Amino acid sequence: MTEFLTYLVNGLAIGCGFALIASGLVAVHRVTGVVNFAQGMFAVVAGLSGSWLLGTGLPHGLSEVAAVLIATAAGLLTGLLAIGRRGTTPQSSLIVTLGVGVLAYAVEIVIWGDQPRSFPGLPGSLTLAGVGVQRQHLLVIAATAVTIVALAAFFGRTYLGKALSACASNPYAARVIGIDVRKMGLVAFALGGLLGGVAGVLVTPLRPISFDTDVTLIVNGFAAAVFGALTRPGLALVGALLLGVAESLAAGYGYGAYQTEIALGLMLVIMVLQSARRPAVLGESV
Amino acid sequence: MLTVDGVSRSFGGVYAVRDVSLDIADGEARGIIGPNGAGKSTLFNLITGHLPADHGTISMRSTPLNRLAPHRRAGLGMSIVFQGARVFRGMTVRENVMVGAHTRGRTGFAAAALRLPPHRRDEREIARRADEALARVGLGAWAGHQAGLLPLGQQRSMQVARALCAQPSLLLLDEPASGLRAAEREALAVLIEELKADGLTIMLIEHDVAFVTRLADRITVLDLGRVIAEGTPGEVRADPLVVSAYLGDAS
Amino acid sequence: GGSGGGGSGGASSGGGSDPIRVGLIVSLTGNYTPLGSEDKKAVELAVEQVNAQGGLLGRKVELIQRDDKTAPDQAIVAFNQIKGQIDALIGPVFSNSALAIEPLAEREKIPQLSLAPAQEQVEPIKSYIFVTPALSNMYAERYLQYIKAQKITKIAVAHDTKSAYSVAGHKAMVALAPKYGVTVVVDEPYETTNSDFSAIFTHVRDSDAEALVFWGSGAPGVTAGKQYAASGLKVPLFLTAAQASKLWLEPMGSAAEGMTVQSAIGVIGDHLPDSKQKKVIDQMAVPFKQKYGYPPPQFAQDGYSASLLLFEAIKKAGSTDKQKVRQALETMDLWTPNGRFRYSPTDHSGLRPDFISVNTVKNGQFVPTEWAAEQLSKTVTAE
Amino acid sequence: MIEISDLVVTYGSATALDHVRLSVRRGEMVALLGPNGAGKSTLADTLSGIVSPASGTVEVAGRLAHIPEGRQLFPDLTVEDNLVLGGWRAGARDPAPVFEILPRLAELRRRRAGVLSGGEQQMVAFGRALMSRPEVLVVDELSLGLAPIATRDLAAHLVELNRDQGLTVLLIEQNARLAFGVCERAYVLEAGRIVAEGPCAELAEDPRVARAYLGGSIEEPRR
Amino acid sequence: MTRPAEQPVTPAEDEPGPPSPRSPEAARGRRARRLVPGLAVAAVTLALPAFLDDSALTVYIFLGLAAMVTVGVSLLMGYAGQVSLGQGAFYAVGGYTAGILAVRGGPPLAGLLAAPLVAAVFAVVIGLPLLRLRGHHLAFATLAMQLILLSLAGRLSFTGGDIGLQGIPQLAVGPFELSDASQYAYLVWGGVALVMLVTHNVIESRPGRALRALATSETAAASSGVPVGRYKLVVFALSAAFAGLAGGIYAFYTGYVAPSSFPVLLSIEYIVMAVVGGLGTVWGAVVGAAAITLLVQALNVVGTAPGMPSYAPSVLSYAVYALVLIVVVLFLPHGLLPAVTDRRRRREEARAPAKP
Ligand SMILES: Nc1ncnc2c1ncn2[C@@H]1O[C@H](COP(=O)(O)OP(=O)(O)OP(=O)(O)O)[C@@H](O)[C@H]1O
Ligand SMILES: Nc1ncnc2c1ncn2[C@@H]1O[C@H](COP(=O)(O)OP(=O)(O)OP(=O)(O)O)[C@@H](O)[C@H]1O
Ligand SMILES: [Mg+2]
Ligand SMILES: [Mg+2]
Repeated sequence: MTEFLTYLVNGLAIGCGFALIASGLVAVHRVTGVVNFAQGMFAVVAGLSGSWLLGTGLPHGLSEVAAVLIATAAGLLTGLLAIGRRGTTPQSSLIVTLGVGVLAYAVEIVIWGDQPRSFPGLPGSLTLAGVGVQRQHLLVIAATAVTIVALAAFFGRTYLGKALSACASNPYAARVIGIDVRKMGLVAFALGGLLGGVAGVLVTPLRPISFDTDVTLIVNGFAAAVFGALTRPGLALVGALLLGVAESLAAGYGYGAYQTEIALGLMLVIMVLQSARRPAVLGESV
Repeated sequence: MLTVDGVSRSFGGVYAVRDVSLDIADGEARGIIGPNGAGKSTLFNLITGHLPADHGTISMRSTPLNRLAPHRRAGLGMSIVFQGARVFRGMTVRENVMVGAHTRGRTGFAAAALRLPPHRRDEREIARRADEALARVGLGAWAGHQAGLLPLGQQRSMQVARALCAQPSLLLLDEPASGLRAAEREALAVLIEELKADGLTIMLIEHDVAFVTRLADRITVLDLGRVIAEGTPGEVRADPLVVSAYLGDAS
Repeated sequence: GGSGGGGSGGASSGGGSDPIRVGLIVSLTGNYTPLGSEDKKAVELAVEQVNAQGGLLGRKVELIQRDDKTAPDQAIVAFNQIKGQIDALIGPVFSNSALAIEPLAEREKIPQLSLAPAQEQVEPIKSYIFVTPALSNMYAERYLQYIKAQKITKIAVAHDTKSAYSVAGHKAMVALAPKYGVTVVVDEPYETTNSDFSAIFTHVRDSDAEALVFWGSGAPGVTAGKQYAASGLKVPLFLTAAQASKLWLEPMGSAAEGMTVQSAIGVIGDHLPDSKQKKVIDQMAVPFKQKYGYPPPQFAQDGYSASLLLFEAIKKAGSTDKQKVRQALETMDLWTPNGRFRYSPTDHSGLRPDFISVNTVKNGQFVPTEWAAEQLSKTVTAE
Repeated sequence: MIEISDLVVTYGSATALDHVRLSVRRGEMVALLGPNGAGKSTLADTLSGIVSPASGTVEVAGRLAHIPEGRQLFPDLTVEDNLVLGGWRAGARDPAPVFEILPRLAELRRRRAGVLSGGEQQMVAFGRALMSRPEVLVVDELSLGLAPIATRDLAAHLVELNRDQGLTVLLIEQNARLAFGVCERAYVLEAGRIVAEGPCAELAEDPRVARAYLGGSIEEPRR
Repeated sequence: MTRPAEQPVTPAEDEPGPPSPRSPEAARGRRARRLVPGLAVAAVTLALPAFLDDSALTVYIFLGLAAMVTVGVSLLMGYAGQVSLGQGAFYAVGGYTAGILAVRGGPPLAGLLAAPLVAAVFAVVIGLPLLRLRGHHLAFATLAMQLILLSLAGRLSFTGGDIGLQGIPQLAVGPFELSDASQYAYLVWGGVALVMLVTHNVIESRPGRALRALATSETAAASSGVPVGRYKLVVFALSAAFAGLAGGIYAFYTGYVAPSSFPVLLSIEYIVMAVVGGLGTVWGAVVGAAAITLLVQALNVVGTAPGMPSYAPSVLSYAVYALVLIVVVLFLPHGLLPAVTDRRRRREEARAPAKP
């Protein structure tokens, strides 16, 4: 039983890491309709700049906040490129974000070099009900819970959140009622940068980050976000936890070599089963 | 031609279509009217197979349709003009209409990839049919145009051509005249009369009462998913239930 | 300096004859960038040094570089681009790339000093292909020697199923264990992308293993190391040479203290007695550190060793004739930062496990264990 | 309230509006007729600033709301959210007044707009435009997909708003009978040009207009 | 519904007719005008291998292989509207099929023929469940499929595991062995021509129209009688076959396949190529593949040139590649090829006399 709980808790922590990346993808997609492939980059930028700032002697806390701000700025810049030009379709914007991700490689290498970096997070571990948990894992879980709840509430309950959602739902109509779609898109990208930054500073202590770590981050984040149809933070969290727990249990019960297959396969099966319940005609509006 | 027997469909507990039965005779033109949200389009979706019914059966010429996918129903000679413009963007008007003739072609991927003679013959035939259908709805001059950029009215006419191109035996029209100017409505009415004369069975949803009255042999009135009246246009227009729910008292 | 005038751009025409052209194909983009870029620095350093001494055979050495983008097909493109110009090849560092161009190098008869550790390159022997890093099976064997010396008989082994280095190391370790009286009681595979090792630690805790040998490179090394430290597991963690660099030390921070890590001999040059070995290590480490601000990591030493081997072979051959260089390599006996290479017609990897150190981390430094210090000083002073 | 002079709008190489001049005074209700593709919707889009003119000027005094062609709701949002967002410009967030006018929408408030029937969507679009408490309302096809009773209802609301609150209306409508019934003046747009204008009563007299837009022949037996 | 009998308010000349009518004759004329440059390009393509040295030939071959896969991506995405982020998986299946058969002593030609077939069958098998998914879900599913496949290939012994499959023999037809790069170049570009021809024929036909139709509205297409599910499956398989063929040739040419030969990033690169060249045009896929491949090679050469700073190779290739990509996508949103041909068409239209 403790064994199972150990795997479960660790799986949840890992899943929460995925969920943080996914939350940024959801924020950007829900507002702009763009799948932001630069999302992993925001986390990388935060991770690298966090470790660099700590290296310059800035204290913990301050460094992380600054790193998140830098990632937010990166998000804004990405947005300017991806949706700044009128008439750019979401599909073109997607390719632009891919481009921005690669461009960031160059910038990161010049500033921080090509070697992986990390920094210490919350040290030590706790024992809860016989289960040993790293403090940093608990921090990640807590931060994720707060982030997802806040994001879901923001989009679902607040006026600004609804206006933001409207932009992707029907950009033409959004302009008709006077919403500045482009400005809202930039807000979304900045938010995406912020969320990516949070993910970056939380995950870097757990796994070293180098300029090209964004690929790994985005694959899992994308999987989770797609689970929530790229628009629903809560479902994205569910997808992320599913992935994390499946991986962790697979490793725990002797299938460590087939983690990818098991976790992704499970995800696929659920998605296919879900899709069978939804006729095409409902996806196309009257 | 078409028998709908006790069909129901609900969305999250709210019935859109509730225990509806219809019998459409060969060559009949049946009007379907009813207030907004009465379930008319949903009924069409059930007939064409885009939505599965919760209960009830639908059959066409005594072939049960319940388990048939939409494209199979099209193969049986059923064509629909949807409410709203469902054009194939990025294709020309002629190509849009040629898709309508899909069931009339035979050649598949292999023949197409190799450009075999039967495929060429097929293509010529389909193109001819499409041009004919376009001419019939008065869009002949627009054949080479991008369908997605057409104004709304022309898009609707193009859909009628697309449906005709399949040479259906049952034609479902969901508000074909909406968005058309009086003159174009008249032309459409004439066209539908011609089709009727050719023996086509037609189901017509339309809010232009004069239009339906002129074209339909019988009219079925839906409200809140149920059939509330059925009869000749004259009977229906006089039905007090219909007047209060649909036409309004001033009518 | 050419005072001859005429404004020709080529100032490098030292002895009037053509420069010796050495090809260098490493990963400068893609996954193996951190390795490839270090190799590149080291090879450039070696070339600089040899040119400063007047070059080879009176000719300057010139590098022709290409990036294989950590992809086998790009390695082939790169090789075909430069194969007509080069006298010999150093690289690639990515095993799959190395295996992809190996048949081409063989066909073109270009001596190749590979920087990738895959055993398949030298089993079976190919005439023109030589390997410079120690192969994983040597690391495996060395660890078993150490384990035996520590009187450990039961071990747990974890390995990354996606890394050729760790798959081969794991395989060798399992195969050689009986020879050293060691039983593998826990055998745990994991994937490179794995970021949670608690399952492995739980399994080890539940077993009677006396040590956990962890095969893996890159991120998993750090992640597992940190989680091990947090897990409170008492069984010692043995890491392999892929962790023997600042890439692992820095992110680990104080968590690394006391952990056991293998390394090539060059990494712990400071702890060696005065010897040829120490001299050749310093010959590289001192200028490298001066230039880049940190001691050369393992990969850099591979590149530097490969360069020394190649230069020596050309010197011995007296020309850049490819056949002669190949023969010179096959009779090579040379001290390099990776240890003493003795290639032979039946051995194209040339190193022995004796040149591998087993260290513990002390104050953020790799320090040879007592056992290793003793062994190594025997090795380096014996000849 | 609306002053358009010499307006030219182009899509690539095609000219959609060609030197159009049109004006609507405060409190007036004006109809805009024209065949499909004449450029009516383009004109409406230009008024709400979605399409920018190639030349000419467009002036709108006061807050404008636009019921665009094809409803253009936010399909993923609920009816209520659609309405509430209609008040974005005005900062109005309470949909109660709209529910009062259109009680059907109150029943549908929690449903996703994308699954509504065509006519229901049209009502939401109407309600959404009212949410911004507009001074000028541009309606692109009021009766599209509406049942007769609903059409009459909305038209009555429009007249009422005009009368009670002085709402200025530019009504684009294919059902010219309806348009002539509620508006005092009308413009006829064809192929991007204004080809006729004047009081509705006068235009209805013009046999060509009557034939094309009033469909005098519809009820008559053909041939 | 403008009927001929009907009298417009204004004279007939002003009726908003189509701006530029395109009769079938005009279309035929356009096709002829397109054919000439097409043939010229084909001639140059086929003549090139005779003039290229080994180093250029290698690039030329890989370019052709990329083009072959990209045409499939363009067919799948640009015409049928189905996004695949896993096209590299089919490339891998083709490569491994050819490689495994050849290494086990099968006749190489059989391996080459089996490559596209097995890839297509594989596509059908996984397509049956996966193609129920739409849009981003499908994109993710294909990506996951490739990750799973590569993970398995790296583990199983008959695929050579992570080390890969070495020593794949040269392609041979009877006694005639392809040992020379130029022969491979002909083979590859012959394959490209075949793939382009098939694609071109398919899209301009009944099934092709059906595909383009279902890309915008599956319901409307189904109502027209298009078997949406089956057609999606067929086009998925067809594009997989293209990739499989490319993979098969790859295996013989390089003599080596490993999981890292088919990284996931490669699948994304194919999409980039298709988009940069111009989605929805057959030639665009080839232009995109050429543009990206040549750009990457040029950057590699420049970045590693002597005298460049040590971070140049990575920084330069990342930065310039990204900037070119961003600029092209932002300023030529329809891709390189349409940017050129549209301009030509616009010029032609401008020269043509105004509408009668
Ligand atoms: N997918 C769905 N989910 C929930 N409710 C739905 C869905 N589809 C339709 N409805 C509801 O079912 C009812 C019937 O809709 P339908 O489209 O059939 O109406 P209709 O008679 O065609 O109306 P109209 O004349 O306005 O087009 C409506 O109230 C609509 O909101
Ligand atoms: N985005 C666009 N790109 C190119 N042409 C366009 C575009 N939108 C509209 N058009 C063209 O501009 C002309 C005017 O279109 P518009 O939609 O304004 O007509 P309309 O009068 O509203 O027609 P309807 O009564 O059918 O709604 C048409 O010829 C149409 O094809
Ligand atoms: Mg309807
Ligand atoms: Mg319009």
